Amino acid sequence: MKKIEAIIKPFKLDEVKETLHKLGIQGMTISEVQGFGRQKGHKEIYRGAEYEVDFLPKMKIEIVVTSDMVDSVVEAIVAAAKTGKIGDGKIFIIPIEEAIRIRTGESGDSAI
Amino acid sequence: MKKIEAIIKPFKLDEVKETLHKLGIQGMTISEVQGFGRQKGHKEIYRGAEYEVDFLPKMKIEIVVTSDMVDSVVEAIVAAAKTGKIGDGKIFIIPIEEAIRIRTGESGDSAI
Amino acid sequence: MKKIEAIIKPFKLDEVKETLHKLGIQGMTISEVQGFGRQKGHKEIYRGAEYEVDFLPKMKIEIVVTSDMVDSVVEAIVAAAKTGKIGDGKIFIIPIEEAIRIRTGESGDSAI
Amino acid sequence: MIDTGDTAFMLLAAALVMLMTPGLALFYGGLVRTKNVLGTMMQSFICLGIVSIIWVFYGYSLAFGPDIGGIIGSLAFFGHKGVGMEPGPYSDTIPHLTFSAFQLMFAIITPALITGAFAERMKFSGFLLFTVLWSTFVYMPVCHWVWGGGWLGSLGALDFAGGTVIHINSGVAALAAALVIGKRKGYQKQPIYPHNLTLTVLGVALLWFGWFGFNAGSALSANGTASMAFFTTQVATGVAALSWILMEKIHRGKPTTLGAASGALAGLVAITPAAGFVGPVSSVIIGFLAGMICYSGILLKEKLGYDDSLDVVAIHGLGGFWGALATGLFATVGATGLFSGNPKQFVIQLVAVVSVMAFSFIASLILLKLVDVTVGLRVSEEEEIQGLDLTQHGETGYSL
Amino acid sequence: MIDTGDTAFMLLAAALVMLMTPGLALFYGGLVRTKNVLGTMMQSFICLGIVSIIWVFYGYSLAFGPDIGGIIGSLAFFGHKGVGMEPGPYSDTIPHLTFSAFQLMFAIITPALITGAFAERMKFSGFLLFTVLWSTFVYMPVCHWVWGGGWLGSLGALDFAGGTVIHINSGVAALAAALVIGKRKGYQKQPIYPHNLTLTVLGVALLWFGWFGFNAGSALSANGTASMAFFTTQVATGVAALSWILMEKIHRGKPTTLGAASGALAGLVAITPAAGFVGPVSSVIIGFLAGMICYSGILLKEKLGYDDSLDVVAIHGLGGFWGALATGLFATVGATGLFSGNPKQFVIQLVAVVSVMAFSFIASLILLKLVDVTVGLRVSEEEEIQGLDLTQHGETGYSL
Amino acid sequence: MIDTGDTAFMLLAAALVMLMTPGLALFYGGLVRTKNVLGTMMQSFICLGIVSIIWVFYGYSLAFGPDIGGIIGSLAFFGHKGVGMEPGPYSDTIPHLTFSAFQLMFAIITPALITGAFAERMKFSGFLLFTVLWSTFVYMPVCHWVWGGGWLGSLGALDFAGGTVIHINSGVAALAAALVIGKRKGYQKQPIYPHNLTLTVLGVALLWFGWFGFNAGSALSANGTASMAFFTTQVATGVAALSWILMEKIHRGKPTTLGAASGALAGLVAITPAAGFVGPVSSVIIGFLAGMICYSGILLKEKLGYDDSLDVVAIHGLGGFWGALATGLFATVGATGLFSGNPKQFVIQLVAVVSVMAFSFIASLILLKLVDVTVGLRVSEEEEIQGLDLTQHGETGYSL
Ligand SMILES: Nc1ncnc2c1ncn2[C@@H]1O[C@H](COP(=O)(O)OP(=O)(O)O)[C@@H](O)[C@H]1O
Ligand SMILES: Nc1ncnc2c1ncn2[C@@H]1O[C@H](COP(=O)(O)OP(=O)(O)O)[C@@H](O)[C@H]1O
Ligand SMILES: Nc1ncnc2c1ncn2[C@@H]1O[C@H](COP(=O)(O)OP(=O)(O)O)[C@@H](O)[C@H]1O
Repeated sequence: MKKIEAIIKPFKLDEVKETLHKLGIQGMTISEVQGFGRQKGHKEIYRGAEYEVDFLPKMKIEIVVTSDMVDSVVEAIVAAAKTGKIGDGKIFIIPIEEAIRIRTGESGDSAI
Repeated sequence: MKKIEAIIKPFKLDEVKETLHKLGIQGMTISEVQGFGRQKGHKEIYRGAEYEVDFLPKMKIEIVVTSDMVDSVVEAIVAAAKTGKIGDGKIFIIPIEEAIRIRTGESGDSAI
Repeated sequence: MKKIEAIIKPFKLDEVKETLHKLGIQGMTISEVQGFGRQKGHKEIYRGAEYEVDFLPKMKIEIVVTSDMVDSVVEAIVAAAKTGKIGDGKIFIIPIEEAIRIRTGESGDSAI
Repeated sequence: MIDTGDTAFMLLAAALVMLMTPGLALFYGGLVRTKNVLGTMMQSFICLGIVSIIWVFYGYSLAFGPDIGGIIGSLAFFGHKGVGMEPGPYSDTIPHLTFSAFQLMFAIITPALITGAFAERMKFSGFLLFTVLWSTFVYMPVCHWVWGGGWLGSLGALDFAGGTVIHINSGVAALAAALVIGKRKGYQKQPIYPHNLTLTVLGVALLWFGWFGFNAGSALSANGTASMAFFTTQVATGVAALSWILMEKIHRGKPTTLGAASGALAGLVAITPAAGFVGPVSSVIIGFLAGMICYSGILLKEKLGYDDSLDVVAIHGLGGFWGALATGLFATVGATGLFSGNPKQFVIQLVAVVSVMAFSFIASLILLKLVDVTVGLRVSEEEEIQGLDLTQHGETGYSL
Repeated sequence: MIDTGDTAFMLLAAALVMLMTPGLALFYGGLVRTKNVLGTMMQSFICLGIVSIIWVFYGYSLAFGPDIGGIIGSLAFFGHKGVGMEPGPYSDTIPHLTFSAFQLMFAIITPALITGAFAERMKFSGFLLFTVLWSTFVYMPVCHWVWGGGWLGSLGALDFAGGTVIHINSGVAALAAALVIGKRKGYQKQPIYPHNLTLTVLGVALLWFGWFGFNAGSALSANGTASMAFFTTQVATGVAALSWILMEKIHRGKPTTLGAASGALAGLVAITPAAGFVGPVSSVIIGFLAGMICYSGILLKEKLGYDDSLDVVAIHGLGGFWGALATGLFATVGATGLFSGNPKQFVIQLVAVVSVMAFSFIASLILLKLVDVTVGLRVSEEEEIQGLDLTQHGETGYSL
Repeated sequence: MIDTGDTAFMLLAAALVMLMTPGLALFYGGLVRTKNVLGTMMQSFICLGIVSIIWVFYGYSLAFGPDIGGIIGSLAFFGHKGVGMEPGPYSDTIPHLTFSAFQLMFAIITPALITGAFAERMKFSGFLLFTVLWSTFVYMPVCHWVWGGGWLGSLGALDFAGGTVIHINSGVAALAAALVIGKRKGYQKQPIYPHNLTLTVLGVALLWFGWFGFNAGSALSANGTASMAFFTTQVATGVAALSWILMEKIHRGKPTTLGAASGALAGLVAITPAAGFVGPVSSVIIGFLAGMICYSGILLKEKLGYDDSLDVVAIHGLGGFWGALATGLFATVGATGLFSGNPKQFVIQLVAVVSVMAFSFIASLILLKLVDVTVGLRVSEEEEIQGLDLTQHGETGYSL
């Protein structure tokens, strides 16, 4: 099992979710994060002063899948989340040693 | 060392925390996430229209423990977070290569 | 590649960010979390009653780096985030099997 | 003859009192958890609709129609027949409709006050039915007794702007409601926090502002009495905010913002029956004790263990009780109280207060039980966990 | 001679109407997504500046200056020359300046209402230009026609407080704007939620409160007519809130808080032209139907597929339309309508409504096109994704 | 004899001015960081309590009691003895108590204004003590000098509604406070953002609304002067909002919502001393320059490097300064200024302004030092990091 962590642009979330649904992905967990990277932030103005705000709102998607699904999930995310402009985000693959479904207590591939 | 990531129903947080305290767990980190899974979302109504909201608020608990503690922590979380209804959540076990305590700089098992 | 996850005190974020910039770190992802640990929470008062609030606001920084960078990044974070008082937080090192840049599809060290 | 000054005053006073109900919605809305903010605000807000329609048809007539045996008004004013642009029986200088509009606003906020007691667990349908019944069978009669020519008014009970009719009445109904509906899941086990105190401060500000219409407007004329009521309202409220945070400082070590807001509300409640009958220095004393008494009332609740979610009993019930008695003690303007050598007034105040408490408590209990066995009072446990906003209204307060 | 009662009434009424524009800013601000909250509030708020400056110089004069051929006022009052502390042509009991101040507040809120139609995608510069043009070339003439001595007033059209001048006028302009500017990115594909309904409830509360100044103040005197207008406003509004949530209950199974707020607004709009001309029971009917009609209007929009973001057309356009006709049906106070045997009034109402709709729609279309080809109406797609707050104003609403 | 129109007007004006203090609490509360929102709102809110109690006992008497040597009022009105339901020395048409209530609201908001200067770092206990002292030893005397029969009033200084007494006075005290308490941790190193601009816009809306009571009410009668003051207030405020965002557009490329709100406030401040003395066109000029001057004042602060957290000096100090001088330039209604050939008035204005500035600055410095060495002014560094809400009040603003 692997965990796929994708950092994407927030407005791409719906598209990514849909693509993953089509792939048969049944579960995922999402959270709001702030990203720093090559993409520049923006300026905010406050009573005559100007501030650089260097973080950008991003969405983090976490999906645990069986190892054989990894490639297709990554491809699907790339396809859906890509705008081609800087700041599209990253995908990281992390090993998972075990997964447990709380409701049933079952573990292993059938738990995800 | 392992990191235990548990996605649970928010109103179960207090119970889980208590159980873990009893186990002697000294630290953990919590964040609000949104889950998609088998559990259905809800409907929201907005001026005559109805929208499916497919995400659900969940709590993510992250606990780094020594390898020998993993089983008992997982059991404790399952026991406390279980309602038996769909959507109770998942637990994932992730390998941790090193842990450092910022305050002292110490590392390894004693840092957690 | 490794992921460095650091849990720090929120008001130290700016200093940590700056130190990492100096190290040449180009990207990172930040999120708001709540920490439980040795550091005590605070009391809140609500109409004559007093409640222990045991969680504390913390910042979680996630940085994926090539393996050779890990030590210097950890040192830099420790240096910048340390106040010497309880609750300064932790750093965890997690193995990353692959990284992909969504914009270009490239993977491996060059993707981060 | 219609006086433009009085009419201007009363129309604007009515507008100010109207604003109190949304003010209350904000005050209460800020105090509940995020998942219940809209459901809570809705319970106050929709009273603006429910009570208005009742009022046009039979409400005003029951409360202020020609008296029947000191108990209730007749239906002579059904549909506001005969209530028009000319002065009516309650004032010679303002249109009858202006008086009705002003009183309507009082009738709206009273059931809205009760909602604080059953916040975070009441079914919306049950709430609607309860409000219709309570308005009809509790508010209208009590209002008639005191102000509409009924027996308590005849007895000489003093209630300048509604300490008995509005605050004791709603406070006692709130106690009945808290007892019948039972505690919130997790009450006294997990902390249940206010989710947005900026709303609560804003709410109390609108209440304070509107209360000038409530109290000064109760003079029905832009005269010296109105000025006195205005002044004592401001002073008692400010002082009660201070005395509440003083109690907090002593008891818990820190003065809170919610304490200042709650104290202000306690002061507003306590000065209500007294406003036009007492002088500035008496209002300081009334306000000071109001903060202390209502704060203690909340501590008492914690001990007794019933779950009056937003402390309607301690603030409106106890505060109104103190205010009604204080009127019997301190009255010097246009009436005299115990301290000016008129102990009879104090006894009359006691009789009025106790009668209304007994009636309101029993009648409310009956109505609550009735609602419980018909449409039901309380949401299911699962709905309570999910919150009123989603389960009762299909909405969420914020998507920030 | 100046009457202090009337002057007090009108000054405070003007203050209340002023508060409606920030009230609208909050109402609209709560309904958009977080990224657009400030941009949306700003569009209402800044009307307080734009229209005030226009008004001082030529706006008041165009609307209320000496009539030229029933079409427009002359520039005799340019810079408020001759508009002073003495009574003017529109009332004998209040200073001319008070009348102007009161009317200014109406002129401010009307263009602000339109902004709901193009919310979340309009360029700030384009908005500014459009507002200057629309105020000058649409609002001022229509206002003159009805209230300033123009042809519609002479015809006998009844518009107590601005159903035609303000609501139909802005509603029709909103339709033009929604059509010209086009749909928001993602409209009807992704759900677009309100980000903070507590702001929206607060907003409607301030609107309701201010509307007492709007409607009762339109009597220009603290008299019986003002009292009637006040009373019918309260009743119609409350009833419309109820009828809207009844529709929701039937149609979607749940009554919503936004529905109660929207229904209240629909009621306020519909009673506006009728307020001082109808009695309490008629106001119940007007309000009840207002809730149903405006709710249906929103369903219609969904079908027709244009993107009137915050439903200005359904609420102000349709609501104003219904109110103007209802005035022709139900009028009994100081005028008679169809149901009191005066069918002519109904016909006049129709003529007035249709004329203003036609003029406002065509003129608005032309002005929108003009702005589009000059400074531009719509932000770029990227700016729309990022939101108005950052791209137009360099700000964010919240950093909680 | 009491006039109901005037009394209605003044009571409602007093209610409106009362609402300004919570309005200010919201305005300031939105501008600070989340962790300080309640502490900041509390500092304004509790002034409603502190100053009310001072006022009842000795405050009113010091400010408006029988004059002693042009410097201060006697204690003849201690406990509001003799201040009752009949007209008093300041007006023949309203009850003396109404005048006192109206003036009380001014006395409340003035120290609240200062809190913006030391926001986010002041100890609550220190704040309380400072407010009691400052009210007593700075506000009451200055108020007496100008309005209570003191030497500046006798000199002929014009201050229609408090440009000198309230705005210059608080602005200068704010400067002293910013200097004595020092900069916030991180000031000019890290950006310090407003946490919730919707509160700030709401706050300025309530301020604007309440300011009609403030300025028009200062006529003490619902007459032509009140109408003029109302009208010029609206116009100057709207225009100043525009001129501020124009400055922003030129200087930073984007007009901001906070800029519009700040500009409006600057306009309100600047027109305050002039409101009833100048005509509509003059108010355009006063407002336009107010926006520019106050905006520049903020830039100046950035340069000079003191940390007046919420710009009380630039907006109230400078804005009040400009308004007081502008009164000496533009006065034409009931008084004449430089531009109407009366240079003496301008000189008198200068004398008044400079005297109050000097007195207020020095007295405030002394009081601040006194508080610093007794209960302390500033929270510890750790408390500052954690925020005022938790450390001073044991609360958090939001749990969304
Ligand atoms: N080394 C990293 N570790 C963790 N997150 C990263 C890293 N680099 C980038 N990110 C995340 O990816 C987002 C996009 O990166 P950025 O460099 O702006 O553009 P791109 O992915 O197109 O190269 C960042 O905002 C940040 O959230
Ligand atoms: N494959 C997955 N990867 C990451 N998170 C998941 C995955 N599957 C489920 N989750 C998380 O677990 C939650 C519960 O899952 P769900 O399928 O609804 O019920 P259950 O755990 O009872 O089978 C989801 O809301 C989501 O947050
Ligand atoms: N075992 C753990 N797993 C995950 N997070 C932890 C763990 N222990 C501590 N933390 C995080 O680190 C923070 C600081 O820990 P704490 O014990 O308070 O102080 P210190 O790091 O100085 O020993 C906690 O608030 C929590 O967020």
